[in-house]
Amino acid sequence: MNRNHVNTTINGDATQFLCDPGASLLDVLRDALHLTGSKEGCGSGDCGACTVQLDGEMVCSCLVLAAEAEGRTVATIEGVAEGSVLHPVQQKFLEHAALQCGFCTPGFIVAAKSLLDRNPNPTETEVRYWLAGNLCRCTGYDKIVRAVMDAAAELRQERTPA
Amino acid sequence: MPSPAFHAPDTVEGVVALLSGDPTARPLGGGTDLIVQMRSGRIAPSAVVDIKRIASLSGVRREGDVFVIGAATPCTALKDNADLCAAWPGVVEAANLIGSVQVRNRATMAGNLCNASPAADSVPALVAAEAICVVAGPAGMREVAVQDIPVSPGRTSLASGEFVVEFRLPVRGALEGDAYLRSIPRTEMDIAVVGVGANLRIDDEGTCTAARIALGAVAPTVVLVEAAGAALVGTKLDEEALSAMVEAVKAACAPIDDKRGTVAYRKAMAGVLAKRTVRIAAQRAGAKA
Amino acid sequence: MSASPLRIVIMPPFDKEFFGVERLSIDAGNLFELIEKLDAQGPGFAKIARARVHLAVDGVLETDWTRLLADVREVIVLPRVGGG
Amino acid sequence: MNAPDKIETFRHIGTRPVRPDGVDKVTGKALYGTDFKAPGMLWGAILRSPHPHARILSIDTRAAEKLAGVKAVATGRDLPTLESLVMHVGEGASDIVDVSHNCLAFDKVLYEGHPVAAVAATTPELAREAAVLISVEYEVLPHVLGLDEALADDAPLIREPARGRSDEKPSNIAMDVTMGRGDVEAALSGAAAVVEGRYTMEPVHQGYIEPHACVASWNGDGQAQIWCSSQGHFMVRSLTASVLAIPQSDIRVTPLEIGGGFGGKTTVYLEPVAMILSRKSGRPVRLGMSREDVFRATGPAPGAIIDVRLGADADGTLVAAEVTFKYHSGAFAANDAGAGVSSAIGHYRIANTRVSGIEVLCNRPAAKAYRAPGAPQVNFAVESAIDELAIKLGMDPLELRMKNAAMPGDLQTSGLPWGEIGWVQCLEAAKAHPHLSAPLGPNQGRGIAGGYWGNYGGPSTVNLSVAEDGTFTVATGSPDIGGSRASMAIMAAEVLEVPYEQVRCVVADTASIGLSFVTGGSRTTFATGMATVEAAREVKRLLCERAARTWQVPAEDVEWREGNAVCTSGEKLGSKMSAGEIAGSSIHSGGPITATSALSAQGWLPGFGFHICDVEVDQETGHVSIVRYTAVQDVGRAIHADYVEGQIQGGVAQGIGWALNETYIYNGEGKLENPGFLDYRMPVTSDMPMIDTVMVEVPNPVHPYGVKGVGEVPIVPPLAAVANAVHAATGKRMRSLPMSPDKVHAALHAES
Repeated sequence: MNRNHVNTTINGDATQFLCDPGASLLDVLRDALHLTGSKEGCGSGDCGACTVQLDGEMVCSCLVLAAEAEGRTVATIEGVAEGSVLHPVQQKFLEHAALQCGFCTPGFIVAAKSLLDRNPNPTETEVRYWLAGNLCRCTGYDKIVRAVMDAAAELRQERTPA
Repeated sequence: MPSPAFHAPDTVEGVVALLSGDPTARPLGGGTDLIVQMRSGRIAPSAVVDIKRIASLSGVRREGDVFVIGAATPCTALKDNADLCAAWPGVVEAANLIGSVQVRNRATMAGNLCNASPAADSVPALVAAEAICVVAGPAGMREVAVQDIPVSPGRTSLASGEFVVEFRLPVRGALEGDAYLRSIPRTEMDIAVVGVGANLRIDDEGTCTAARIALGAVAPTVVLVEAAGAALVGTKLDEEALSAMVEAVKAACAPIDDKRGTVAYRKAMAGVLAKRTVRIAAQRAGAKA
Repeated sequence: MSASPLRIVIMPPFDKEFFGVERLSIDAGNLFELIEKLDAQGPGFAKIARARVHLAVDGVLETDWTRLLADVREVIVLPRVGGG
Repeated sequence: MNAPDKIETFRHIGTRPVRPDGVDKVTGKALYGTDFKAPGMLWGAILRSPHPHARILSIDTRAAEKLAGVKAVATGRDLPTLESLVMHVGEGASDIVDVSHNCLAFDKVLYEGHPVAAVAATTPELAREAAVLISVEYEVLPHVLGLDEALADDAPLIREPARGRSDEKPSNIAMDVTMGRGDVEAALSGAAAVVEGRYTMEPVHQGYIEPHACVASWNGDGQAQIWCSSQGHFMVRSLTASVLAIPQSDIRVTPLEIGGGFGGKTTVYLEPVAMILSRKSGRPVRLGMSREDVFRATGPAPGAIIDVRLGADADGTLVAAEVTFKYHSGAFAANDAGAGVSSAIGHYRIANTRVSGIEVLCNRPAAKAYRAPGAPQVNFAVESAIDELAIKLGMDPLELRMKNAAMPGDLQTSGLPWGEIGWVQCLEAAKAHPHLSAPLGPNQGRGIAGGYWGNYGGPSTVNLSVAEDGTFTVATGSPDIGGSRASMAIMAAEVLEVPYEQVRCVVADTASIGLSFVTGGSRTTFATGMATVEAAREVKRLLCERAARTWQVPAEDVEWREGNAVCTSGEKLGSKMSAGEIAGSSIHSGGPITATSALSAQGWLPGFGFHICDVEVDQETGHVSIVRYTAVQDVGRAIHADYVEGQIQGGVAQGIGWALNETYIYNGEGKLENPGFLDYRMPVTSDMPMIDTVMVEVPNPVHPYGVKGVGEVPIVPPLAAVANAVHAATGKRMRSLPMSPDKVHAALHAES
């Protein structure tokens, strides 16, 4: 079987893998690299549970061919915390109980972080539309939106010199 | 289900060579339609040719009086070009209604066009805008009007070995405006039940001097409704003109009943949205309300 | 044993499915014995009782079938409801 | 354990600490059903029927078996022939023969997507390729999807006549439940106002984001392990063992984190098949579903046709109610009719009632529990009709509900009296809420609706052990779907009077804890919580007893205070020993300190909710936006307030989705047209407003902390609350769900 050899950077680490040319980035992350934090809820880009950043932009990793990752940088949920120190979005998800089953949570956190990376002061409407590609069936989104707004507030405070 | 070969050439010629040598090979832009279709087994290309490694195919640039939009430019990147957003807000907004932010960070207007779905969001806006696309193929480059690319659901007029490399839109003057609206059941994440693109020019007096109205999801392909535009030209875009335009729009609808909408609803929405879209385009062109 | 026979109220669908009547009078020391005696009158009832039946003793659901029935007046046999 | 520990003064109950499994879940470390891999594991794939109804004439697996890398192929012939046995281990009773035939079709396929054969191979690609090589010869049979069509005289029969009905004409009626009292016809004919209507909807899906998946490993000695996510790993053990006719103790099921269930993960689809493939190959085998498989082949909630008649006196006293409904049962007998009957009109005091429901077999996937299964459908009809009746009577719809609201002691539809229910308190809280009097904008309307769900108790086992340093581990057998580990830790810490962090809770596998019923029926915080409290009390007693023996004082002279054993009289008065000091020397005081509570919890009470919904309707397009939503609910007592609110908000969102856009769409060939999240339109973030929650606390006197069960109630009222709001905004009564833009538009523009 024809396999592609791919050199890429995942969560800051130079990574090589062999993949079937038709394999998705999500397949490789989960099955070859054992980074199972990115979830497959649909395989068609409709649920956002597999959200990762590709060269800094959030994408559904189920809709990226693994071979496309050659020479690019991939950031997954596993790289969001710095060591044991949680990112403010992660911390606020915990404090606001913005998860119930937690299956959609990694996708939401990567998506929310992507928003706050570029817009540290989003309105509730902006948060809701930005996260519209991430399905959650447990929470009704209320606590998720609150957690993201609160994380934004905290990030703004962190970034403001005292 | 053999796996496709994966290629990522760095020249347009390289893409053409791969596509012409293999009729089932598919160009890969954002992949948001292609990969879904491959996974579902609906298509089984023997090769996938990634066009994103060709530098000239990504991004928006000015060439004289023309905006050139590379075929591999993701929809969200259109928003980064302030001049394009000011000149063609309808096109940029239409492209940024497709799927989610995740999807739009990958999806391209070229892919949206060549997937040849009658419900593609960016296509009515591009057709209304009279956008041209540049097609590369074994015989070199040619220019094609966007509305001439789709021929039926899932089929395009592109010949073997051809692919879209860029879109061209004129730089705009004042007194011109465009808009796109669609009807979906939810607020996001749906395929258009109906989409309407409008593009207008008015004169100093507020009289409409040119108008193009294009409809999505009401026929096998996106349709340009010339009678609808004609109903507006020479008017001050008053209620009477809008009503005549709506009648022309409804007359041009030949939708089907499917899981996403009924014939009756699609016709009704085409009229409602056409009126709303024209009002936004007119406002953008500077017409007094 | 209770002083007088228990009044047994059979709710649908079990009335038609097993007994052909809505009310019975039966002597039983506890609910297990009651089920056994009901099975004698409606063969097959015992087999489905654990999965499909709730028993209410004087108006209160009782899942402990060792519960003694002295001084009890009425047992209602009703369908067990599932949840999500 | 009858009286609450203390009245209203709690150390932990009602607080909002971070859940113990939280960090794993926000960092991607948590292992869900789809994440587990065993060494040497094979990948399975399932071949599913393309037909909604067909007889299997032959299955030729030779080509698949010949493919290099294929290690096992299975068909329905590989499952043992079983005697009919009705079991109640998931949610509602199911016949083990049906469970088996749903895992792998035997002689007939009964719905599009019905599994026919399965393969295991060294890669997922090979497994899928091999599945396609299996050739099945079908004799296509006429199919039936609709309720009325399935009840027609000439309808194709989905299965042989149901058991116990041999004297009746064969039909597709799988279950028939009727309750009520009084003379409905006489009361209706004497009523001052009568409303009647027919309400309809197609099935909807639970929509959990995690597709089903499992890994099974079955050794030659008969012992097996299964790793999977489910709402109950004991349910998985019991059903899998029964389907395979093997001893339960030979299967050890390890629960993985579960990515949502809502009732849909209360049965087995994959596990027995993975077991067969594992036995044949000698390797662990993983089976998983695609999203399309989930929609096509796992339990939707039934669609319905519901007829309602309500009658009232001129003063608004309800005098009669008749509700008659039909629910889709799907390919096998389902259980929603019983709950539908008991959930329809019991929240009102009505002298004359007749509630009757049937389950109808048809060529759809077998209906499965979905959050308050059977209740939202009938509630939609009844609460819409109540709204209509209020208008007819010229009464405020809240006043009409208050006037007739059932109170403790009033009779339920079953004839049993209600216990300590908090329905009236919900109505009063709603009446006092500012939402009810807030001004509305143009094209906006406000709807209200109330509803209830019975909840459940049942078997739970909890083991509470003390580590040498005096910290505590609670092990339960209840999968944690929405934060129950935190709730158990809160309750144990409350009893033990120690910091929350000093108690950690885990979900133990089937070999490590005793039998526990599924996480469903809103039972876990109630029943497993009761076992946790009982175990904690026993551990507390043991700690005191060890201290007493250490001090050589009578046991009754030692009390547990603030996390310490304290001597309360005699020579040693005032002596203290912490849990750590006692446990640290436990090896010299009689051995490790641990307590197990195994109980079948009784005394559960239903929950009631009352919802207020504001919508804005685009009169030109028919789009309905939810602009404000308030949910009031009697929660008994909130143990972890955040997760109680979260349950209410999540249930409301699912109800709104059901009301507005979610629906199964089948084509004329009996194939599902929308088996994906693109066209099965669940609410997305931008569809929703914030959901205000009001927790009313009318404690359950039987539970040590007053718990009633929360999770299911909130999906019951939204359907009617939204419909009543749409009526208020437009004057149109929407009796068919979903209220999608095209249907609302059609109602608004019926003339054109």
